[in-house]
Amino acid sequence: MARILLLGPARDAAGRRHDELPGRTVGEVLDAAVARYGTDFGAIVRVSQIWLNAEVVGVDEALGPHDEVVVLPPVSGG
Amino acid sequence: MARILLLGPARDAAGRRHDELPGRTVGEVLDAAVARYGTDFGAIVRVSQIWLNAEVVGVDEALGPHDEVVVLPPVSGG
Amino acid sequence: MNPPDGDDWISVTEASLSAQRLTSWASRPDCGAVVTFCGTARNSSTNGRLIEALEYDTSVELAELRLGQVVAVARAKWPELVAVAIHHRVGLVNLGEPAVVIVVSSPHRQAAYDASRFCIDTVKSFVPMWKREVWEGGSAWSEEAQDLLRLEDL
Amino acid sequence: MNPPDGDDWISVTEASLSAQRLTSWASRPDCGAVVTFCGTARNSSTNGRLIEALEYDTSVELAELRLGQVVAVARAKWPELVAVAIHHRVGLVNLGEPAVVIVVSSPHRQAAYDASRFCIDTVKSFVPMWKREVWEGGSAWSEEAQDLLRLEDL
Repeated sequence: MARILLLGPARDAAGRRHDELPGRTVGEVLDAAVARYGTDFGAIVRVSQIWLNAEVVGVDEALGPHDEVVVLPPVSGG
Repeated sequence: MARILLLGPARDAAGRRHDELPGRTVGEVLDAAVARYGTDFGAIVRVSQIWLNAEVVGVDEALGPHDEVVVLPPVSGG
Repeated sequence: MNPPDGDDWISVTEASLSAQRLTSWASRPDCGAVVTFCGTARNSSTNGRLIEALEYDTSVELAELRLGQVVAVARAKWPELVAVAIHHRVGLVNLGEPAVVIVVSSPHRQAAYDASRFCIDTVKSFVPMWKREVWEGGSAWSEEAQDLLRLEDL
Repeated sequence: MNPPDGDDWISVTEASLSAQRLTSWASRPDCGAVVTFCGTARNSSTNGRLIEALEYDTSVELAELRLGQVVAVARAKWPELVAVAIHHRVGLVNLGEPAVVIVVSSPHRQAAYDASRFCIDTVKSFVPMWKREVWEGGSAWSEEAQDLLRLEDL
């Protein structure tokens, strides 16, 4: 199981901010998230940046036991 | 007699801020000022802007009874 | 919240921001210029509704990490900068209140102005932060969203 | 000194300046940006001496007249400006204290930054104001002097 952190619009679409999901790579965790939260969430993931902890990563990145996948939609702060 | 207002370095060189001097034009008043305050003051007048009240004028400008000639050296504020 | 030991002051907080406190902190005898930017909650929106407040969402840890990177890049671009502070609120911000305050001091004003603009532009495109517009009876995420830049894009 | 009825606030004064008061005054619900510039008395000089204070000389009446013209030209160049304040001290200013404070607010930040820079650049070249550097045992006019611009040059 891997931890996932959902920010801004991704949090809204998922109905939660944190979760634990199965997957050995970033892509597998995201696929599990879309299966759990639905297609609106999937649309946000497609335009989002994905971080592993505090680093931008691709979907093939393998996960360690303490890693957190972060879903960051386009930003609107400041 | 016309009033004269001396600002910044012009005030220092003249040793005063206000004075009354003879002259029917701006140029005549400035000539009287240089005669009274000396050549250091004259050097400052040559690089200064001259206003009549709050307007930039040339030396030929005639003076009315309530006019004030202002000597404004290059500025260094802010 | 106390000032840091160094010349960078980063904070992401639910508390009200004090531009005055940051401006005083950044004013030093070797600085001729202190530029303070307040990004304040504004009563117009991207969808035409009458906004009553703004609400900001982020991960405080990730946002502070990236704000620190913004300051580091600004210092590399403008080495004469003296003090740099970026404080950003999270949670509800009432209209007219600052949501972000950026203060930059330097010996001469050109670097302070340029770095201040760089910091706010970069906060808006590089720092994970989302703005929700709140009106009577509803709310929605701002439609002004930009793609999140990478460090190498700055 | 009380705020004016309108959205321009000009002052040339011997009293300490409050950037905080001007920033609060300029923060309005229709403004997303408030840019505050403090030009502070700095401990280096044009002649290498250890500066202890700065002293500003002007005609208050003429300086306020021209500051008003600076604001009018800024408003013509950036019509979206909301509040604009320029306060300048005369007399002795201690190191680290602001000698000039400029606050500009507008719906979007570009106009506020651009107008703020225009105002301080123009204060330094268009407004009658002279700076004397004061050190232990002496003083001299700043050597940074510029020719005074005319209104039609702005």
